[in-house]
Amino acid sequence: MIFAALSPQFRSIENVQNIVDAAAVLAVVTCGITFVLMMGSIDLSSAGVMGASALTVSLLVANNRNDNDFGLLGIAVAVALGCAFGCLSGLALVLLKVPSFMATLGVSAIGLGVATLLFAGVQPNITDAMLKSWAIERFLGLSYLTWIAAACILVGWLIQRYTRLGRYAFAIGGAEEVLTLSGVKVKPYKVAVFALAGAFYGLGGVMVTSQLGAGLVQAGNGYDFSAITAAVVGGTLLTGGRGGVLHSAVGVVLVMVLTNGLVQIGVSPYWQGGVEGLIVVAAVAAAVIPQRRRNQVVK
Amino acid sequence: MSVPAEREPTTSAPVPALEVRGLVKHYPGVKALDGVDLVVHQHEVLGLAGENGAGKSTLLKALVGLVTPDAGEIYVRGEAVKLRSVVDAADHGIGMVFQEQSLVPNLTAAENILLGGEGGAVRRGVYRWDVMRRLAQEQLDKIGSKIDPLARTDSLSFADRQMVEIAKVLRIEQRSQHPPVIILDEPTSVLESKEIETLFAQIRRLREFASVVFVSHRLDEVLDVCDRVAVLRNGQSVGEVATAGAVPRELHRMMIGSTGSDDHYHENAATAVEAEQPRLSVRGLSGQTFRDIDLDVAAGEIVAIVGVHGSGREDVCRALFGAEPTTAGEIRMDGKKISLPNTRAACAAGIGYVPAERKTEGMVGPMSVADNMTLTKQKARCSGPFVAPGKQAGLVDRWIERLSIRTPGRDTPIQRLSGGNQQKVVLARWLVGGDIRLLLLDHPTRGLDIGARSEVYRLMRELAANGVATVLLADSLEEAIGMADRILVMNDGRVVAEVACPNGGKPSPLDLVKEMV
Amino acid sequence: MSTPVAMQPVAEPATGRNGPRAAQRLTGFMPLIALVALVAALAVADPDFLTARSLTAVARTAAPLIVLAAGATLIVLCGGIDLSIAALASLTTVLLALWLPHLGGLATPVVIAVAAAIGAVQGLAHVLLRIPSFIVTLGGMSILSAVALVVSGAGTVRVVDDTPVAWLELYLGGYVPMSAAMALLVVALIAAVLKATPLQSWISATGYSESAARLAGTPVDLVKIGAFCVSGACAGFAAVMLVSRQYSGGPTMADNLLLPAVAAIVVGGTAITGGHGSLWRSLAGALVVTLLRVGLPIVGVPSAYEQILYGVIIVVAVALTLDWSKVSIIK
Amino acid sequence: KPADVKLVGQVRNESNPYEASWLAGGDAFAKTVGLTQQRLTYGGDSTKQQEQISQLLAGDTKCLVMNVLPNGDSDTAPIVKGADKAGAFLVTQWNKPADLKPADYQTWISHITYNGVESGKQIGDALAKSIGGSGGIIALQGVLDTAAAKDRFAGLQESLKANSGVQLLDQQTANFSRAEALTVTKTLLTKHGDKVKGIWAANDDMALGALEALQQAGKAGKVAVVGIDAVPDAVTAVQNGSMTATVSSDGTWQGGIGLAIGFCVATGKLQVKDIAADNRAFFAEQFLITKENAADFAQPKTDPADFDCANVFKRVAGPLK
Ligand SMILES: Nc1ncnc2c1ncn2[C@@H]1O[C@H](COP(=O)(O)OP(=O)(O)OP(=O)(O)O)[C@@H](O)[C@H]1O
Ligand SMILES: Nc1ncnc2c1ncn2[C@@H]1O[C@H](COP(=O)(O)OP(=O)(O)OP(=O)(O)O)[C@@H](O)[C@H]1O
Ligand SMILES: [Mg+2]
Ligand SMILES: [Mg+2]
Repeated sequence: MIFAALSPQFRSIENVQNIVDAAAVLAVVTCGITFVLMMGSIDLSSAGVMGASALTVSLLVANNRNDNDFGLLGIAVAVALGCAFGCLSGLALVLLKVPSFMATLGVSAIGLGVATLLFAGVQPNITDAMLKSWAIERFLGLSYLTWIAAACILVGWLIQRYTRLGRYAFAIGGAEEVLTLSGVKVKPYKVAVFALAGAFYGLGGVMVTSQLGAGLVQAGNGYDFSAITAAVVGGTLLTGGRGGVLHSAVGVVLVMVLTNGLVQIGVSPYWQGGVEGLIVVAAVAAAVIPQRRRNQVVK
Repeated sequence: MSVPAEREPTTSAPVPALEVRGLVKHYPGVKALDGVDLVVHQHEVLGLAGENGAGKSTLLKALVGLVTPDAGEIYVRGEAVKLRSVVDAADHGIGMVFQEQSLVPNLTAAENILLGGEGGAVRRGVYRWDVMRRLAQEQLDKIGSKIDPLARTDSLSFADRQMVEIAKVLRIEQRSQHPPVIILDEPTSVLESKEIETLFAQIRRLREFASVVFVSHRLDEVLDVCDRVAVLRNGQSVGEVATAGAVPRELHRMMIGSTGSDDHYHENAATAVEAEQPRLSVRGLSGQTFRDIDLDVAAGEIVAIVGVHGSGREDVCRALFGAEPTTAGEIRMDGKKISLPNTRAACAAGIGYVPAERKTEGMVGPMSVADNMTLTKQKARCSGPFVAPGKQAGLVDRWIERLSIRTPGRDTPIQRLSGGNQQKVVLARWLVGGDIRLLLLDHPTRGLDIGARSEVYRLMRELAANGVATVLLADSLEEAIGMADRILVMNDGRVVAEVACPNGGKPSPLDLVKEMV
Repeated sequence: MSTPVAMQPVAEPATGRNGPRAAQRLTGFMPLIALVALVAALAVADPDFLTARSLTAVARTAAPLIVLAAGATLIVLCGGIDLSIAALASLTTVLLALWLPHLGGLATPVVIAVAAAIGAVQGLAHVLLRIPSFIVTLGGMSILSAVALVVSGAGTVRVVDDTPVAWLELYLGGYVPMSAAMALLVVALIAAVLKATPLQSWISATGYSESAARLAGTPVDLVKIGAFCVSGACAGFAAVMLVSRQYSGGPTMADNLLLPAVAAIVVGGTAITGGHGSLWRSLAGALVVTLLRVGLPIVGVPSAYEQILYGVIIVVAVALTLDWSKVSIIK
Repeated sequence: KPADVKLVGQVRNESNPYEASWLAGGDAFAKTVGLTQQRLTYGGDSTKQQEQISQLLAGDTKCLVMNVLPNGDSDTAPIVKGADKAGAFLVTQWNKPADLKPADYQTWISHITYNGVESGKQIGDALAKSIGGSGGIIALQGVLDTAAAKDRFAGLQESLKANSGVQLLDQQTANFSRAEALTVTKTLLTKHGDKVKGIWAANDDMALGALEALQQAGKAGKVAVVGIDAVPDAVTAVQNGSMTATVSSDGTWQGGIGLAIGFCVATGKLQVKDIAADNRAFFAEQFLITKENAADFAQPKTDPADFDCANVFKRVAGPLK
């Protein structure tokens, strides 16, 4: 709102398109991380997982490094790889009992390592027409990637609302011990949630590849903290049990509007990060003030 | 695990629904169960009584597969079984309502009821909300509860949540083809008397198609609702009593091995209050859930506040401890105006608070008994700014002895103690400093056995005799009447009545109930 | 004024000591065991690695990380997290580099005080505004980075005359690097203060159950603000070490130490949920992490495999060091 | 005793083409002298770089030759001091504060860099020419805290002075990153619309990101793009006309030459005192690559003769100012 007042360009249709398009990848990643946050866990693996899946997809679809041309199958494999990495985080959490913070940090490092191995010194550029078109072709003014993100949000919401996986993820954040007492085996669900999140990151990696036209090891750089920021700004609690995919979608839009708005009104690049941080803190503070009651615990 | 086949009835006597023989369970430093025998017949309500730490919860947890016994057998309808998990137990038709409520707060009531056994409500991992609603409604109808199955659990009242728990436990009927055994571990300790009546009606109804095991420290309740009472002491079965014609005293004797005193509330020890100036004087205190509270408590006086759920009395207590913001009003201690921006200030003013939610607010579970006891009072354990371990240890040991707290040692994490003993440690926290002037007790005897209760009451009397002012949110009206010198009745955030309650001139519970609603 | 309670406890103290069991004691040493195992593994991979010179270099390298992790450990023990330590250290390197020419030897205590104050401000924001520490310090991280960029003009600030901080580059007795000794001193000092005062139990109580601690009258808010303040001061001191090592200050100099510092805390076995843990564990953890960071490439592990190994080892190390009996639910 | 020499090449990471080619060049040189290069990467993390160096110097340093890419200007001083103390031979590239001079040291043999002001100006001029000498352009800056980013931008400003018709509409940092360049360019394109005639990027990665943004905005081919580094993809883009120009910085050569200089000194074929002062810190030759000459740069190749002790300073384009 403020930006709209400060900058006429901000209000333009193109800019709205731009914001929505730019939000696509973050939306998909945030969708995945929301499920993990809902459980009260945290996930920092997106950077590594996205890197690995970006390299995988760029080496499987038509590209300049090898003769592969698997098209959709290649994309599916990349998403499945993300899923596998998610599984790995989940297994480390439930079997080795490593807190998710560390488990996912470790998996992120592994993902980056795998990505570097696949990279092998030469940048793979994609020539696959379909994957490239995702970022370029438009439908109703928005790029295909944006529609894919919208579909992800819808799927995420359906999972959250209508599947046992989604509801249990929510319940685990609310009272994990109660689930155990009720005879629910939570471990498989935890692993499944991480795997689901991993699949979203995998798709995110594919989307970045489509945008950049090349598989980058750094494809997921910075998405880990941005996604958490977006989810939290949207109202998801880091302690779990509250929030959801729709909340996160709103959070993503807010964060993107903010980033875009700061560039539009010409805030010095030095200050941009700082202003963003300040606004995030302010947003959360404003959100918690009405709920400030009782001997409530804030960690 | 397959459902055990019904045994041919060889004799005319029906097979007991559940039988336990020689159950043993060791914990580091304690023998929680020491060869317990127990029989639960079909269609009976069995009471289980015993002091704090007698092993009741441990026994029950063994029956639902949460605790693996070191030795002994469990027979379900004559069949020896090994129960490895809650699911295992549910498959055998055994379900439990736990001592602490166990519902997922951010799910709907329906989901909670069906949790872990959704049946037709979830097909291939996909929810069918309409089916879920119907199935949950069936369960709720069974116990006659009127709540909306799709309401979020944390929006329900405490009593309604208890109903949800019972509805949830009844689901095990669907899992085993047999009449279920339903275990209720202290379900009444957090309920109001009206809600207790409803619950008892439920229990009597359950008897038609199930067996019930019921635990409570209120012996009159036990005798009221149960057919038979089994008594545990120190992890051993010490006998059982048919309730017809039994009196609480007899039960109590079995529990502790000797006759208790008649004077439950130690009314003889009550001291006369001579109030020149009130110790605590509150004028026009208002907060989010209460308004215009006036309250005077003299040194040595016990003032009880009664009211129904949501009357705001708990928040008043917290406000007096600086744990809840106030919007107006003034608080004086011994005539001097004080402000209570935080709990620290209250402690400094000589105010102590025992919260009702012991597990989450009263104690720090993983920390030792000693640390829990000395968390607040620095002088008690420090010389200068530094902790003096010897001083602390001696002090703690003496208070453990003084309040007969049953613990393997002062370094044991408090969460390993039984509920009653935990509560004693929490109380002791305010006493170790020796400078307490006002005690705010929120349900201080919740979950305590009759002996421990009696001790807490005596403690309160002794403190009063030494000039400590006490505000009591009692567990029951009887307790309020028994202990208090004066009773305030709160309703909807206001003090609506004040009833004098001197020795010899006690009001009846009915008088109070009239004011409360 | 105060009413003495005549009701005195019984005189003779009951005896009932039960010391920690052997298994428990073993979990306490787990971080050390992990450390020794790692050194042994690196020595097998490259026998040259196990020289006094090489190990001293590790200790010297680890010093800033140890200090950084030690401060943040306090916040983790209180149940929070501090994501701003690295950014704060970066900012402090800039400030120190800018102020050294004017303040000389005084610059060191001044920047440490400034860093402590910045930490305290974040603590205040966390406590007063009731914003989760994750968010406050995430915001703090971006804000401090921005300030560092602006203050430094987005460039490195050279320290021409580094004599006031050069003492950190000396070697005690010709062998022990001064920075490592100072890091050890910081850890020992904080640990000793905690142990000797009620702070230890206040911090644990806050970490295990904040509401219970508050209702017991523990000064939870002060403890938390204090933890943030100490964490800030530690970040400041780490920055001094970095400046003495790099002869300059830079707006992003320490930024990459954030995740290693958090990893050090967790690898040490401190529960990220709060309550259980210690600074000594973080010390061992910081050494493990440093060995992984520098040891793997030096013994010749290729870059891609280095990252994979780092990920695997760190997860396994945490699995080994965490004392599960103290942590009921692992999120 | 060439066999005793230990060769170490250190760059940020192996996951970008430029630095990967650097390490490949180092390997290629090492092979010609029958040795292997120890590859070190520090992931763009200054502290990690220092840690690795100090660990390295704590080992055997008698015949150690290091070819190092310092992460930023500030990282050079400690590396130099450490190497000097340990007596290890050191060649640094790209980043160095102006007042720190190899001439003042014994074992810091040389510092090699490219003239960022010049390359920034060259591509600026090429850009101006391709948009016909007038119109608006936007600039994508590199990591603000590096000399390369600042010099290159200074070059652009010189070029702007010379081409008064060209107007700088906006400048933002995209941190040398392809992904960030994509977002920033998109935003700037919507902000300035059709006024944007050209995009000046401080490196090729960002230029390639900008190309993607143009494609997504449906403006591919309508806006001229220039970059620096001559990574293979950029050279291809210049070849097929989607990019206007880039400047070669020959990673393969850089990776080999640093080790070669060090090796020559370590084996005594060169004496530090014999090296001309101008060769102790120098700008290496660089070439503006446009459509005409792009084909020559399409494949990075090393010429073993470049690394001959007699030739190691053949590509010196001038002393550091
Ligand atoms: N997890 C545990 N670890 C160690 N000791 C335990 C544990 N659980 C219970 N105990 C001990 O076992 C004994 C029996 O405890 P239990 O909870 O069964 O008592 P209870 O009869 O239910 O008491 P209450 O009426 O207070 O609930 C107590 O001494 C208790 O300290
Ligand atoms: N008007 C209100 N708005 C919001 N919350 C309320 C309101 N009134 C009460 N509550 C909350 O409801 C809960 C129970 O209220 P209260 O403390 O008054 O119960 P109580 O009278 O102490 O009951 P009991 O002690 O018998 O359980 C508390 O958590 C309180 O904060
Ligand atoms: Mg019990
Ligand atoms: Mg209450």
